[in-house]
Amino acid sequence: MSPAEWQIVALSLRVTLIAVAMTLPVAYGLAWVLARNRFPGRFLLDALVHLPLVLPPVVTGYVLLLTFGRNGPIGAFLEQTLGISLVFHWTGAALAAAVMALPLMVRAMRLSIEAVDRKLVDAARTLGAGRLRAFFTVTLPLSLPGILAGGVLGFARAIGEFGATITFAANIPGETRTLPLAIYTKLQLPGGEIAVARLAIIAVILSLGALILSEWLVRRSAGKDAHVL
Amino acid sequence: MSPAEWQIVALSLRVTLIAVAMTLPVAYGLAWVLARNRFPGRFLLDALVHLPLVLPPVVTGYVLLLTFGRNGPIGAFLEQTLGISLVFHWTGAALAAAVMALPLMVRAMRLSIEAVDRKLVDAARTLGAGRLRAFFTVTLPLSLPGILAGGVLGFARAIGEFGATITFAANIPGETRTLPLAIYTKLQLPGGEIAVARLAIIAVILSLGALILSEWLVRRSAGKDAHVL
Amino acid sequence: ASQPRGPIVFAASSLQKPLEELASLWVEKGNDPLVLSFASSATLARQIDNGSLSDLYISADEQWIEYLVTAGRLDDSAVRVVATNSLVLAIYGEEGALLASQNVPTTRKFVTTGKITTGDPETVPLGRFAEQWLQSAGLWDAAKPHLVPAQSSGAAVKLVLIREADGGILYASDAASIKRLVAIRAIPPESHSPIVYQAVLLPSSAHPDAGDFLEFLASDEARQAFARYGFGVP
Amino acid sequence: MSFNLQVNQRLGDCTIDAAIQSDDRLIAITGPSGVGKTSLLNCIAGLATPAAGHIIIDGRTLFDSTSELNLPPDARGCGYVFQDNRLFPHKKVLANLIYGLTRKAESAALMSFDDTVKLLGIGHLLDRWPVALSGGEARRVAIGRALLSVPSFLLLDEPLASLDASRGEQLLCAIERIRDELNLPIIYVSHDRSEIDRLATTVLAMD
Amino acid sequence: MSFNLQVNQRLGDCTIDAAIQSDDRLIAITGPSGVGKTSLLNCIAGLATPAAGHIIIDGRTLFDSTSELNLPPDARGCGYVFQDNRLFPHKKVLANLIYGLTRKAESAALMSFDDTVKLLGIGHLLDRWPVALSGGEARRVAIGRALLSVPSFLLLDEPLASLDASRGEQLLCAIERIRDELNLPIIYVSHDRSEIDRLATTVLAMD
Ligand SMILES: Nc1ncnc2c1ncn2[C@@H]1O[C@H](COP(=O)(O)OP(=O)(O)OP(=O)(O)O)[C@@H](O)[C@H]1O
Ligand SMILES: Nc1ncnc2c1ncn2[C@@H]1O[C@H](COP(=O)(O)OP(=O)(O)OP(=O)(O)O)[C@@H](O)[C@H]1O
Ligand code: MOO
Ligand SMILES: [Mg+2]
Ligand SMILES: [Mg+2]
Repeated sequence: MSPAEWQIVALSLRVTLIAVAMTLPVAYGLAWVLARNRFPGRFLLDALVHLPLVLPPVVTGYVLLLTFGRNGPIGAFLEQTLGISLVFHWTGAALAAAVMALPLMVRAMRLSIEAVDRKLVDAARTLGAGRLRAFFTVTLPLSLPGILAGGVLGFARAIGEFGATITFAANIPGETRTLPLAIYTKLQLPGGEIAVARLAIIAVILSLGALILSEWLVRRSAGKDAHVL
Repeated sequence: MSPAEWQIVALSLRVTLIAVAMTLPVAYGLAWVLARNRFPGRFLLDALVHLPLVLPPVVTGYVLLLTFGRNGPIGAFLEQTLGISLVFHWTGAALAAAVMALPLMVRAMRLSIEAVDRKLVDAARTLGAGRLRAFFTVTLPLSLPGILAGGVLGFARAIGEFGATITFAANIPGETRTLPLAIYTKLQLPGGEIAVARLAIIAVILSLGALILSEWLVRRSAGKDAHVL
Repeated sequence: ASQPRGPIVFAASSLQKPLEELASLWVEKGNDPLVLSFASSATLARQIDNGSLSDLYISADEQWIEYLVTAGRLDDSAVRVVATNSLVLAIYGEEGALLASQNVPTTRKFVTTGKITTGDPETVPLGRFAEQWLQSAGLWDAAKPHLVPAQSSGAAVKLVLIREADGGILYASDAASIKRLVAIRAIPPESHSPIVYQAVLLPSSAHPDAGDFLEFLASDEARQAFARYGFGVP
Repeated sequence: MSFNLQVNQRLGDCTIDAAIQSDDRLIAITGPSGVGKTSLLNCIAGLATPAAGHIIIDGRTLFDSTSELNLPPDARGCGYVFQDNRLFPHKKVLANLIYGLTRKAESAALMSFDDTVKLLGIGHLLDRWPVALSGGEARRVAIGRALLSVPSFLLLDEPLASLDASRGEQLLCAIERIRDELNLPIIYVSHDRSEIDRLATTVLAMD
Repeated sequence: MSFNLQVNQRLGDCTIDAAIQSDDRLIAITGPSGVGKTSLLNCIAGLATPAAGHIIIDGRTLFDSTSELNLPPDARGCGYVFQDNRLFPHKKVLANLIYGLTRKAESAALMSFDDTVKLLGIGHLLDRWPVALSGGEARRVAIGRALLSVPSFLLLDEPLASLDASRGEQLLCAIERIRDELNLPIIYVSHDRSEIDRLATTVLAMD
């Protein structure tokens, strides 16, 4: 790989990993709330989580621009109070990737949480575990397959995210030009096919890596899972 | 809604529903193979299924163009033998939506299939059910939560699909201009914000509909599921 | 971020090749490297409207310049035309192949046979110019069923190159700079609005070199670069 | 000969080495917890494959490691009451009971549906989901499902566990009837000495 | 008073109406399958809420519908051996056994870890996953987990089901010792007349 390609890969990995790492707990929290609680507004929350999946990514990017942009309500607040600027920064690319990956992660996790037998949670409670300990020692580990599946889906979605990123974070080399944006940029050039193919193969290899990692993690916990499930 | 908006909605629904309906059995088959079988090449298949998630949608669209286009190997075959043409047709939009939805559907279904207790399949076998009957009477119904979750994810992804569609099927009003493409079109026009908002709201309402439908289906089978799971 | 860098330039994707060459020329002159962000003119304009940090905007679409002027984001007196373009009818062909004159279809036949691609008239400037020409030539209704609207001028070129389209109404710059595209006829420039690429210094720009780079874009040296890629010069 | 079994199997650290030949219609298996009783039944049902040996019931060879014969579970025609019930959670009690009824009847049904339901006292449960059953209710449904599956032999893994005395007594009578009148080979796993003494003359004590 | 229970509860078509007051340290509950024994234990453990009544054990009020007191399960301090074991499938046997050990000891541990493991004969299983246990092995681990959880009273739902006679005898002795020496209130559900006669003088026969 050329140094320029290295830079793109490094940036993409940084953006994607941060996006997935930040989204994992949020997604799990949402999945848990949606799976285990009945409250007014639950349906609205469900719909809201799905939104980035339904809207064309460009629109999501535009909404992010209106909200987190320097003139947007949250963006202005972040910039004035914390000095954090998201637009046109790699952090903005991470935000866009995170938002796009969220619905996929929530669904997979929710599916696994709903499959956890509540009788086991009950058993933990009689053994003296409070709600919190029962959650961390029973629900959370038993929904691991969903966390891993959600992680893989989220990683793949985040590393491939294009529309929201270019709209919200722009296409700035070294700052927000992730793999998909680099591919797009090359695709606009006549004769860019070879560069496109090279970059696409790199993207594929990266996510194969994520896939292998997740399968390995699943297998590591297979001693129990192969039987539990 | 204006007649033009109705036309867009009708086209989007047709494209999405056909895409999801065609993909469901394929996705379930792939999910089953990946969940229950160990064979050489399994990992490759897994990677292949994830591909449309990882690659930027434009690239997927471009690959579709090279494969299913008039000069592509499959496209040429389809056109010559069956007279079917996909590029620049609504059927092509459906293909693009299906390909993009596939990985999400497979993952959700696979998660549910892996959660089906094999001991129950064993029980069915001792009761005289062959592999096929055991599959259709035990594995399939018990993985229903995954089928529904996969269906919702797939529907949402398909109705929001933009990049692969515009690249493979172009943006032809009345033929391939689905909701996301219509939204994009308006977004490219100065002052199109109101039209964008209207169309985005329609997209949101449609997927809310799908969400409600799926929740209702889940609840209908809740008598058992609330306890099974 | 610690390295000194030149101005941030938001530019229409169709200008990628000449601008990348100009960017290296700029560095060769001892300046700090530019930051180039390519996207569609519309995407860039919306980003500028929402407070981008860029110093310069180079648009392929007058509409969006007007939009930003109306929105009060920029001053139209600062707008400079840096290049122009024109339309051609183009097909896929071998490099340097000269078409025997009897094989060249008439314009009417060209736009009413098989699939002809150009930009989407609603969203892509290329398509808007093509529609203007077809309307003025009285060919619009006959051609419309044959048109495949692509999402960008680059995408239209791709469709011709992989022969999913039988031909295209494309920018002369693309036809001139891409080996396997053959322009078979030029479209009279007076049949559509002028195709101009406008550069403007954004009022929010704080970079000291931004003005200099705008001057450089309008220089003879820059014009030669644009011309090398088939663009017209103002 | 009713039973001609020789099974050799490793399971984790536990090795099963069981052999029995008997003309009796009912044999009992007993032995301490974890000795391999359930594992032996699984081999006979075709859910596990022995490392070596043969399984011949009523003259029909179900498994033979030398001739590499290994019938799949659905071709063995066993009625298996699992130690852990294994009711189908997505089917109501009625659907669970009739699941095996579609089996092509080589032998005739042991008892009519109505008789079975009455014997087990589960008539009021037919419209219930399995999760809404008590321990003993689920046990009885599992027994009913096996009895109704038109089996050519029965595998009963502690069938009377968690049943009260009077219900247990009724079931023991029914098992005796099935053994004597219907002449069906039965393998009966139990820890209860009195049950075994009453039902079986041939006892395989594993250890 | 050891036990002062009055529980009113509807479950589907079944109504539970149980009341008992006793100074005995161990009371037995018996009754036909499906009468509501397990449901009553669930109410006492705090996993289900009675429609009305009160639950007072050893002078400590766990539930009272009039004063709307309803302690959560983890505050009740019960050692519950479930009819269906409910071992944690993602934890090995050892981790299952010590899960309840973190409970703040109001009372002291009943038995040391080593004694419990020895009594139940599960020392060789500590490194196993629950799925790799036989029926009786899983039962013994479930009993061990409850005994080790430093409980202030015990709920035993057919604890000896699927255990062989000698192991059952050992356990009965242990339960007698816990009742007499440690003075722990115990509620013992069983179908076995001889077990009940031996352990309890107060028997709640539900029907
Ligand atoms: N979720 C439920 N919905 C409706 N009815 C239920 C539910 N759970 C249990 N029941 C019914 O409540 C009654 C009491 O059940 P319970 O499990 O307490 O019985 P039990 O006395 O423990 O029986 P066994 O000796 O068979 O374990 C039974 O008739 C059972 O069918
Ligand atoms: N998946 C497994 N992996 C390893 N060992 C296993 C597995 N399943 C069962 N075993 C072991 O095999 C042995 C036999 O188990 P089996 O279930 O056949 O016992 P059993 O005689 O039926 O006992 P019980 O009376 O307790 O039901 C036990 O020691 C058990 O721990
Ligand atoms: O580069 Mo453009 O904005 O497709 O004309
Ligand atoms: Mg057993
Ligand atoms: Mg019970």
